[in-house]
Amino acid sequence: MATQEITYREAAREALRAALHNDERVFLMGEDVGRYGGPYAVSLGLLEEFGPDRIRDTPLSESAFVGAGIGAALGGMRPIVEIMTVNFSLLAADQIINTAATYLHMSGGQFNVPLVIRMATGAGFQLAAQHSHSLEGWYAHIPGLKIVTPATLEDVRGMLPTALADPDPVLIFEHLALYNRKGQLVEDAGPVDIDRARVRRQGTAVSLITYGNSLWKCIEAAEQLAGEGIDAEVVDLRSLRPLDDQTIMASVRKTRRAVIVDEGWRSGSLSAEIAARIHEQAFYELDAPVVRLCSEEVPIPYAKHLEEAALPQAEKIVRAVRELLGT
Amino acid sequence: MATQEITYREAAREALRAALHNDERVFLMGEDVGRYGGPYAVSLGLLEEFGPDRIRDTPLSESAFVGAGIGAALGGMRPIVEIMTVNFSLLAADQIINTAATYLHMSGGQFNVPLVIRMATGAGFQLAAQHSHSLEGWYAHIPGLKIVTPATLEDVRGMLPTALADPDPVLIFEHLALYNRKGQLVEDAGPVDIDRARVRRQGTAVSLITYGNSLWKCIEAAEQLAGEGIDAEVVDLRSLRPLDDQTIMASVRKTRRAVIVDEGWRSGSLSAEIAARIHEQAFYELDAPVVRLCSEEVPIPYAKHLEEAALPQAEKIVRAVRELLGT
Amino acid sequence: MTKASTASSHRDREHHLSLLKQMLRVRRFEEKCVELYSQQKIRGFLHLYIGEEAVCTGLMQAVSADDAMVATYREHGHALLRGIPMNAVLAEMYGKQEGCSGGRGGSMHLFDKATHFIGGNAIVGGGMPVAVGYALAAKLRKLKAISWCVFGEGAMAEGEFHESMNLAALWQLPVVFCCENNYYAMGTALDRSESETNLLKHAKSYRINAQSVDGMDVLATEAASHAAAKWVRAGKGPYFLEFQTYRFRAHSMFDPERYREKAEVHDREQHGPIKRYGEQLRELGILDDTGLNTLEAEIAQEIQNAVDFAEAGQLEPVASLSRFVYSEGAAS
Amino acid sequence: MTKASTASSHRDREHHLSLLKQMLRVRRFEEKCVELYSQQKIRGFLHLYIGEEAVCTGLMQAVSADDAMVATYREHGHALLRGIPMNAVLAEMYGKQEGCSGGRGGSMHLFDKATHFIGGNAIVGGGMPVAVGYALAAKLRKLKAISWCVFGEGAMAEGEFHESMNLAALWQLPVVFCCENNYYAMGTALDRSESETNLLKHAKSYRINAQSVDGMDVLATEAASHAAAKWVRAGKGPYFLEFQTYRFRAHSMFDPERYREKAEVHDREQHGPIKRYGEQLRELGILDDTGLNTLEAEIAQEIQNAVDFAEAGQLEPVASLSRFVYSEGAAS
Ligand SMILES: Cc1ncc(C[n+]2csc(CCOP(=O)(O)OP(=O)(O)O)c2C)c(N)n1
Ligand SMILES: Cc1ncc(C[n+]2csc(CCOP(=O)(O)OP(=O)(O)O)c2C)c(N)n1
Ligand SMILES: [Mg+2]
Ligand SMILES: [Mg+2]
Repeated sequence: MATQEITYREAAREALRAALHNDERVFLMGEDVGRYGGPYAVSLGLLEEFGPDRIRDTPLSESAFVGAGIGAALGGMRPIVEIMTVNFSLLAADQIINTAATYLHMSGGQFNVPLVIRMATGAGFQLAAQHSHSLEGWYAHIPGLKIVTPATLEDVRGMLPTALADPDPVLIFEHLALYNRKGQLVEDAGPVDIDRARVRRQGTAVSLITYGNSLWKCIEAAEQLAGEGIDAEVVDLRSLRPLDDQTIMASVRKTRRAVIVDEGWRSGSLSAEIAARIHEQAFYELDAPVVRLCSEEVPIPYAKHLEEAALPQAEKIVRAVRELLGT
Repeated sequence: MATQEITYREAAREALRAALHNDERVFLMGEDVGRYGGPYAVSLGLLEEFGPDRIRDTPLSESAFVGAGIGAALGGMRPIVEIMTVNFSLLAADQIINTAATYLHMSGGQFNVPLVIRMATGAGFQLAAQHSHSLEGWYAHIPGLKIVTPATLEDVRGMLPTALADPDPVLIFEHLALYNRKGQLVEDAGPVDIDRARVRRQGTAVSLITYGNSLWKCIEAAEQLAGEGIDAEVVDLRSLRPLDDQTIMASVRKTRRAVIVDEGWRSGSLSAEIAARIHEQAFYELDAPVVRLCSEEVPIPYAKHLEEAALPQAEKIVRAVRELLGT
Repeated sequence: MTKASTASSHRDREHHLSLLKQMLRVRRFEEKCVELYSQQKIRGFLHLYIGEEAVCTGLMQAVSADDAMVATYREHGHALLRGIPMNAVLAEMYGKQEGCSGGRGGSMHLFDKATHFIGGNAIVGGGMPVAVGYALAAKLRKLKAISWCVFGEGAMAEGEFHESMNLAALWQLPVVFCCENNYYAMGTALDRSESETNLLKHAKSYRINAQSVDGMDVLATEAASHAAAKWVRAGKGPYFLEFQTYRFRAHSMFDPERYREKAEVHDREQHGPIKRYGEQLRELGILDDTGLNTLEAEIAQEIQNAVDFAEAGQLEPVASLSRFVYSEGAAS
Repeated sequence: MTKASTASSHRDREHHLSLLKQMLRVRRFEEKCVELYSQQKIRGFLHLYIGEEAVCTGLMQAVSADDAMVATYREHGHALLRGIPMNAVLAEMYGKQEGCSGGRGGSMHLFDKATHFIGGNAIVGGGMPVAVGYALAAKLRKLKAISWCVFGEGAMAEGEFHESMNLAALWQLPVVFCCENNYYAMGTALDRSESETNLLKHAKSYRINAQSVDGMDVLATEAASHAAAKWVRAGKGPYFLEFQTYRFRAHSMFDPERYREKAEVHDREQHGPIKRYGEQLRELGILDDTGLNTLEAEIAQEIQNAVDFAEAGQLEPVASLSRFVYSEGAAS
């Protein structure tokens, strides 16, 4: 099939454009998605193409426009709400957790909320403590929500239509560092599932379990390890809620060792849940306790060298694997 | 020492009263803490005793009055902010996480935030999905915060003064089901530490690791198990951030088996973090993988039988222990 | 007080009696709820609307079939008058699966898809953005539906009120914001909650058309609701209604009411909406003892049926606890 | 435009020149920042205040030593004029430990305990409740301090604005709310952000005294700030100032400015605060080329020193990464 070179940003935009074309109930709403062209230029050009009703700039009022997304979903639309970054989603936490995640249940199955919320996440750009959260794993604690983290072009293109077809609220987290990432994507790329993990690199010595931008750090680490004769498998979780236990356990059963790489702060991060599940489901097949590599437990600092030190990096992953294997 | 029979509610009130007496910088602020007498009658009578400047009713505006607590702390006061329940704290999540937890760091150590936030938490009263969250473990993910969960009279009396003496933000979670709990408390009960776990019942067969209202369910279960000849140790975490690894590991090394009981939803709950840590720090000393007993992953339903089924209960703990021990 | 029409055509008489009956129905239902609560048939939080019935009764006269309503935890009246069968409402409060929310919601979370009754929201202010969004959908879909957004005056201090009013006004959405001003938010009196107690000024600061109504006068609430609906259906943007009312009972079953004088409550009860309207209809010769007894008997029967229904209802099997977290049939 | 005093006593002349110098100092500093940003010496988000200098300059004339200031991510000017040494500000932007926030905060998080400069907040609206709380502390402690709360017009749509204004008014707290209305929030023009674009109406809906000022006229901003401070210090409650201004540069270094016409920006630049005030002072004979050159030279020297200082600054050892999560010495 013909492929094209494209960035993650462009693939995200293609996904939006296709969704807007295919279903007139779909509209995009958020801060500066229109005239500004999107804070990360994802929605650039869409206002001109689809007009202000469907590419809807909102005032700064995260709680109201997320809640309005819920209401519009209940009213028969298929809104895509963009929260500029996960950091600001805390202002809408009530609507997300107390409303979007509960209505189906509280109404005894009557009112499902077919809402998609996109947000940028992650650190790495010296944006300091209030602009560098990785809270996707934290949101994954909430029943009623689905949480996905596209790390590849294929996924950022294909997860949106699937999320839109889902009857329940889906939160899509796009890591800031991915937007400029280039690669090949088939020209008619379409929907992908949003509930299975994927093995991105086959290996036998250790399972690197990760998601989002850390996927690429893991792949970099795996390549470096390959040079040392260590054959690491890399599992991209893709969906943080639900977690795909099957794929995770299959990998761990094969390699008997796991390193979880998670940009969230270590304590109470998703890495803990995955580690706990591995121990629960594959305890006797492990050759060593599961290792977690997470962000340091510190609000992300501005200074470059400190920020780098605070985050998981390929080099640290390599070291962690070496240590685990005792090489 | 002389003791008195007293409820948890009264002990909490005594703590407030003493703090207000001892330090004129202390004041209590929140919805209906004054004229109404406190939503759970904890602050009953304090308005008459200390006046409206120090027992300050606020409008319904969680974000602003929590933020005002931060500002007042920076301005030299020692505010105690009461959020009626953890469910409403989501409206103040931005102030708690983006402000209270970051200022010390972002200012390079200049602006610490000596703020205490109290809130009721937990389920069990048929209050349904928007009034039954147990999010204390979820907040424990955030560096910069300290999270404590007094389960005993001694702790609800003694943690407040320690929290107030702490230079950094401390969140105190009081489980709804505890307020009517009666017991004996020494008459001059005073401060207790807020960073160590406590073994509430010695045992050798299994460690029940828990906090908050689940402590009493664990003790009930332990008593029942004792009748069956199973000697369970019960660890009350007391502080969810920081976690007291030392006490946890000491217990687990002794019993070689652990069941974590946590009213949070299982996925991504604090139980996962504790399980992960036990596996990291005591993997080779375990006789079996750690067991987690949490709330079912469902918004808490109204119907009594469903709510009961959704929460950890003594009976379930007993069963989990029996299963773990293969008895 | 608005005058009941003296030119009482048969239709007018019917309408007057119907208004009275609707108010009475809500009142008697809740009185029964108190009884059932003390018998522990109903649990959780129970927020009574007693004293405020003229508001939802008047309001509902202007609500059309396609309209949506987003209410609060004090929503028994709205649910009943919107058309959710009393059986289903009471069964819900019993936690039975025949309840309008399948027993999952309880008193604070009455829901009904058929009548677009979108809860029952126990987070103060939490329903406002949802109501705005529903109106946005209606506007985008070019439907005539109105989104009726009900809340108390205490909710107006929340940021979500501000953000929602601004969005609705900015986008000229078909929302009627219905503020049930009963002067207290739990124990917090209006003047301790709002620096500006003239609530219309808030609405106007968003350029939203606003009107204040005697919420104890059902004809006034009816007229104002029609006027608001007319405005909104004409595409002129949102509307704000302040209903000045009073709750005769405690905030919830747990409230010892330390924050107000008994005399104040007693005084307001003398001017209660049902009492007043009943007297008015008697003066007009529309109501007499026989008529009233008939209404009461019909209502008593309906309530008795509802109790029987709820009692006979089934508890959902525990095995299905995890239903309704995600939609059935969908990939989870 | 407010007239510069013609009765130019020596003190007046000094004051005028000082105002001009303060504005220039902020301007030249930020121009240098742009250069340093393109050299990648400064990273992260950088929000320039260029065009708005008359606001913080006028404002600062009314700020007393004990007052606190809570600013936004566009706060270089406020930080410098409040008295944080330029060295420390620039070193912060370099991420050096000599920075005013130890290199932890960067451009958006300038902090200074000595001058009660409480950030630098990168959450729009996030500083408002904090400023209110600081004022509450001042009031409870019976201090004369004012809490100066700075934010953009875009922030006014946030719920935190509403909640904060209400609290401040209800409790009559010593806050001056300083709205820097530059007519855009990133790419969102005021009339797409607020249904009521007359911002004073918002303030008044909380019963807060309010005034609108030409934010391009430093004498006007100064006078209005003094008036506000006087009001607040007299214990009359909060005050709201709207400074009508304009940002000449992009929102941040990443903004391609698609949402406004170049001509609009060009037009506003012709009436820039420094240009206008400089011309006025020349007309009055207070400023001439020599005088201006002296000011520029002094500023250039200060900036050069700051660059040298920042360049020479140290990176904090990585080993101390986990400092400042909890207070040192305290039990963690
Ligand atoms: C966000 C939030 N904060 C606090 C509460 C607790 N609470 C429930 S009802 C209520 C009072 C609300 O008053 P008002 O809006 O006037 O409505 P009313 O109860 O008088 O009808 C409060 C404080 C809540 N449910 N949600
Ligand atoms: C809560 C929140 N939402 C969104 C953003 C992203 N953002 C940063 S600045 C800004 C515009 C703010 O405009 P305004 O308040 O007018 O201040 P100005 O930048 O014009 O000085 C936005 C949307 C943010 N930082 N915080
Ligand atoms: Mg009320
Ligand atoms: Mg602006």
